[in-house]
Amino acid sequence: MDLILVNLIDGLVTGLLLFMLSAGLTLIFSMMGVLNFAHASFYMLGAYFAYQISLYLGFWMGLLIAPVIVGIAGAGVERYGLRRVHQYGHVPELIFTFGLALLIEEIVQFIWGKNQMPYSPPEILQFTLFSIAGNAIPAYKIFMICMSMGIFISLLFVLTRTRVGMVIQAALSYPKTVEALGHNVPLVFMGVFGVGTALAGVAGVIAGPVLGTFPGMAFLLGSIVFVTIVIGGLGSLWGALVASLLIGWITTFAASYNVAMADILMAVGFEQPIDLSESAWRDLWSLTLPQIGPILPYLLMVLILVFRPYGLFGKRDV
Amino acid sequence: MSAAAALQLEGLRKSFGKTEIIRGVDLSIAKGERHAVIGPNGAGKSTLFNLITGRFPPTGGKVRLHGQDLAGLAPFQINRMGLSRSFQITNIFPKMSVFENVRCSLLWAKGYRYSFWNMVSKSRDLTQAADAILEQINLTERRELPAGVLSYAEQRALEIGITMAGGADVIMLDEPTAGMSHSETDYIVDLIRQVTENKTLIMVEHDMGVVFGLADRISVLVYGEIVATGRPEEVRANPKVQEAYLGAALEAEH
Amino acid sequence: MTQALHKSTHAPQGGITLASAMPWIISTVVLLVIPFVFTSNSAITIMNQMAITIIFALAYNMLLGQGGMLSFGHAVYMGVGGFMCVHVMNYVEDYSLPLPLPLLPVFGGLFGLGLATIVGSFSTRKAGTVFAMISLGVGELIAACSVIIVVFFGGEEGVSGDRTYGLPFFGVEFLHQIEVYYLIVFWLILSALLMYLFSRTPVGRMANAVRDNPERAEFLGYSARWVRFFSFCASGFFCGVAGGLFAINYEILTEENLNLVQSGSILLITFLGGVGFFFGPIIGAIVFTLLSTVLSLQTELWQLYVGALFLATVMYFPGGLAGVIMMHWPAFRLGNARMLVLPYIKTFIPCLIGILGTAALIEMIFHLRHGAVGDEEMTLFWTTFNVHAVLPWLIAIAITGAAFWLTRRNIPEVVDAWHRANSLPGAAT
Amino acid sequence: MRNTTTLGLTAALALSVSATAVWAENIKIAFIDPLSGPFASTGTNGLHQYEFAAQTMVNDKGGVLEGDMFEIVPFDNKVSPKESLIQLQVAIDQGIRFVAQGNSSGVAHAITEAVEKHNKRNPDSRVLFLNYAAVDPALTNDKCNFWHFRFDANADIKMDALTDVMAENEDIAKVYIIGQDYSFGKAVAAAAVANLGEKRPDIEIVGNELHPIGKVKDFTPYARKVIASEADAVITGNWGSDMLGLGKAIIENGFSGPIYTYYAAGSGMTGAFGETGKGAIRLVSEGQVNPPPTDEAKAYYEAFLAKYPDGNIDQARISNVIGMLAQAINEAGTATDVVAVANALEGMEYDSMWGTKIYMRPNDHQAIQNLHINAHTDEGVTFDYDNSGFGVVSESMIEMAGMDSPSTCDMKRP
Repeated sequence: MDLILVNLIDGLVTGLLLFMLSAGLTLIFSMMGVLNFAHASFYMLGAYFAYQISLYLGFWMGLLIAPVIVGIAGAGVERYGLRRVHQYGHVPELIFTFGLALLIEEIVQFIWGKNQMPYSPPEILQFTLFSIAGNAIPAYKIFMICMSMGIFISLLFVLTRTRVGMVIQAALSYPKTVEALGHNVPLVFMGVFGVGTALAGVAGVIAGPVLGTFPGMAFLLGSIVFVTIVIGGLGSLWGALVASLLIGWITTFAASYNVAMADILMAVGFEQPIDLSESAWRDLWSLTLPQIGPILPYLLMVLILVFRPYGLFGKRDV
Repeated sequence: MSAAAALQLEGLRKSFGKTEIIRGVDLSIAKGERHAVIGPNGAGKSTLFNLITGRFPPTGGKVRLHGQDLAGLAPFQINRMGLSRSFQITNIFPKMSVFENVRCSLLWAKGYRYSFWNMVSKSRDLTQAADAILEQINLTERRELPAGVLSYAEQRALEIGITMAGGADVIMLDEPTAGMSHSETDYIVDLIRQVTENKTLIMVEHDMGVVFGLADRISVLVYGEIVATGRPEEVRANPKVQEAYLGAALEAEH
Repeated sequence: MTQALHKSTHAPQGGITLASAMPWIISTVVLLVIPFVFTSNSAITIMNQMAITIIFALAYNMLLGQGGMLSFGHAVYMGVGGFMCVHVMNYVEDYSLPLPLPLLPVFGGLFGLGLATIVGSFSTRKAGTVFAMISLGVGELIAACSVIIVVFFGGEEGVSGDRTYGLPFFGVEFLHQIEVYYLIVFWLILSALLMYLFSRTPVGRMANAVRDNPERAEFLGYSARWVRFFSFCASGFFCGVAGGLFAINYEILTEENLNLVQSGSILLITFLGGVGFFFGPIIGAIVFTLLSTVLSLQTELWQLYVGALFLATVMYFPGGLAGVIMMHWPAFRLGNARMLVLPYIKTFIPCLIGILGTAALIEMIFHLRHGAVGDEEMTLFWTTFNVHAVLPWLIAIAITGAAFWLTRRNIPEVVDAWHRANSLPGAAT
Repeated sequence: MRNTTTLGLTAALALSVSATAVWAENIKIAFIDPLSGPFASTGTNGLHQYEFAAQTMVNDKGGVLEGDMFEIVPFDNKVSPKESLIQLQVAIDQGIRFVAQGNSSGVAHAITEAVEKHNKRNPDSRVLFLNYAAVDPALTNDKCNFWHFRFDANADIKMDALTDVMAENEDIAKVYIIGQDYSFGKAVAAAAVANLGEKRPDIEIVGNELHPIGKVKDFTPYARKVIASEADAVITGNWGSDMLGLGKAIIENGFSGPIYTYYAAGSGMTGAFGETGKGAIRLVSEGQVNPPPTDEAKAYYEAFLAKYPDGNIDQARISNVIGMLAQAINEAGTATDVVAVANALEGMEYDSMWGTKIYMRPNDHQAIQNLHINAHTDEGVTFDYDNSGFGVVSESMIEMAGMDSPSTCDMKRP
């Protein structure tokens, strides 16, 4: 029971982190139709920038400045790269972001080298806030939860209570109409792209110290972010939130409970082969849940796309 | 009884959310008839077309083609039963050549289905048929150009060519002359008359000149209901129609 | 068949004319002769790799270019075909079955086809993002299985076989790279020809139609889904053939044949070459294989350059390298290609120098940052110099700057020449 | 037409690569390991150690035979078996007869098989495979061949050493085993279970699980299970970011016991563990760095640092590869007849500057040497890693570990 609570908290941390990435991505995707493959790369840039800044000005300045730089970089990419490719259609756009992801990883390696960076949480948060049955909950985790919640609430506020938010919301559902109404859609695009990447940057700043700051961090997270927004349904911020939490909890719980395939197979009446090492099915018999935990989201996505192509909360086709 | 009607609509309804766009349409179109559907903007003409051709599922009612219920059939299945349509917005294959456009539209009708053992270029039959259609729609000179670079009228002609190429006996044209000059319109009307010889034609059209010139019978659709059906002169004389629609339109024309 | 052949010579469109057969004949001759020109084993190894990549890229382009379907997990069809081939290889060896090696790729093809049939049955219902994301998910799932299902995929070390298992095939034992080369070339020509012909069949033509306008295609009697499905299966078959050839050439298949990196790079290769033309992926495969095997020997930063090249291609030449080549076709036809030569030389040589200069500067910065202490010497373009001295930097910057300045200055001339070359003789002023 | 010209260009380039074979004066050793991509840091650092060893131990001392110099030729294999095989072919074409590789047992399997096939099919250009770090036991057991020599202790021998030390620790009553889901992770788990069962049957194995390799973003759930199991010690074979992620998660979530592992030092790992890992991380390795075992080793390390201030000697065996190869070439009197060199390597006893004797066991080509269990700490560190102030200090030593370990190798000699 205690472990469940601990897992809920851990899953919440993962889920909210994922949400900070998927929120930006779903906004970008549904407004511009661009599957931004480089989104996780901006997350990585956030972590690296923050690390570099933290060397001179400390963690908090990093948290403040790095996302801004990432956002500006994102807006620049939209303005000088994506906008140019936009005229050729969606596939080249997508391939552009794909190439951009490769290039950013190379540039990061060029500047910072290939090793993991010793980027760690600020001293002030390096203590155990409380423990549940011997499981320490570091203060930094609670800080991460607060940060992401704060961002979600402010995002919600901006989207529902401000003029800009209204335009964006309208553009999510009726992109062409909004343009026809005379709004400067390119500027909105650039803004959304910048804000979306800045959000990814924030995620990078706060995740870098716990999940590691290394050149492979974008690749590790990259495709799972897509999976999240596809499961949640495009253009739906709530969908992104629900899917992020869902994936956070699924992966956490899957890793926590050693459900063995052998038990399931025996429960439904199969007989375990006597000599497992010779059986052609030995890999199936020895399968456990933690082994496949991280790929469960992909399975979920394929199933959802086959049976409900617009995701959990989406209104349009993906 | 049903054998007589090429296309029969029975109490066809369609709602989008709470709004009912088509409110119970009954219509029977005989074989070989040229039938026009007219009506003011927003009357639901295009929706009606889309319901018939399976683009949208109807909320209620039935569509019968040669007596067969079309419920639940996909567009390609309806097409194979002998119904072909054009679109209001030009809907061709812009990156392929004009000749290719026509040839593609012939493939199914010529029985090639999903074959991957025939070379299309080796079939003399196919090439000749496609060239014949190009001749008919007057685009032989444009044969090798990508369809996307044709003029608007030429694209509309190509659209009609594609629509009737498959040899369907029921042809539906959605505003074939929309956005055309007078001379272009004349060209298209001649074309339509020529290619729909002995076929059933259903069309939506705004240009009254075209409608009265081509149609054997006319239905007037107002707010999702057919207020009148009959021969052109009957419809013209119908006071209900004049009140709802025709009067204003005729005034505008003269 | 023969009858059709005879008839078609008169048909205005079709048939095998000398002009249409010429590229095939020339390619075949070149492929046959080239090992006599470049005899080293490594050149042949690289060419083998290229040929396999070409088949894979062409098969991928059946989806991306011809059918408009973007797949993010296409490596699995090649990979699974290859894995099956290694298993067949081992099985045939264990039971001494009379299966000659050259026929092995057929099995790869059939298993690729089988997998594509299963996956295609649900993934091709929609095109666009749904298809792309399903392909990503399936690709990731199968790649993940490769380390879990050890019986079939062999875990991390993969599965390996021995291609010299059987009796000699007409005296050839496939001991040497050169014999494998000719085997691969045979399959390359055969598959490329079949894929080309596929694009000329009704289903191949309709694949183009569905790509351009699925709705219209539906109203022509074709189910867009089935057309996509058939393209997908055909692509799976040829991917499997490529996998079979991979199994023969390397005699080992591992997890890397299935993973997303492989799937991503085939997308890059195809796009780099150009999706709009049949021969585009061929160019892409050749260039990319060269970059990854030869450039990577020259510099650690090769992926940086490949990334930059790729991005530049997407931004400035969305038609890929094939698009760039075909851009010049009208000028050739007008007989004006000569007009372009001089302006091109005047512009692109400085441009090339500028790019090389930039690369040199990048290499110098890299050496300065990451080189060993005391190791101040570096060699670039056959020149050895001290990176810590100022002079080399000044020279590099000056050359690069001057080259780009020259390029900029000459661009209007190229544009002008381009317009003249592409206008009819009479219209030229 | 276009494709043909491009193809010509290709082959021309490929030829220019192979043309370098003409100047083969030096004895070349191909270094086939990742120099780009995610594992490049390990590869690059390894390359530096090779180049330094060849320079200091051979070339500066006048070379081998009649003054022939060693030259390390780097090839980037991107940890891809396919690329490795291509680069192997390029290396062979350049006239290289010695191939060194270490990162990834998967690549090592590909290379050892390719080398065996190549040597069988091309007796004129045989090559030796000097495996300096791939530790899958199969390479010197079922999959062994005459051309393969392993200079590192294999995973089983290392686990034997680790469990020797664990067995002496009376505080350990419960052990948790966790590893990456692939051959090496499974081999580690199996060896740990077998060894512990034999040496300390009273130890309870409270957890034995695998996680997907390179796919876990957050190791917290795994750490929770370790803590919930009340284990006193953890055994893992993880490497790379999986090691760092797992180690940090376990420690930060409240685990205070030792974590016994293989690869938790160098390549940025020591720096990233820093204070967190102190007192927890124990790793097994050959070659003692702290305290420096001999003056020679100390001078060697200092000279290395003078050249590569950011570098680490985290693979002492690299210098053993160079030293043993040089000795074998001198004994055989030839560097071109690799069979003679291999015969000289077989059964060689070599005195390493790292304070151990190395015996190349003839029946399976597995090097037998002293192993150390090191602690990650900042106390008593002469040579730190990653310039972090932290390093590894030898806590205990197992002499000639695995000398009598069994091998299923059935060596076929030419």
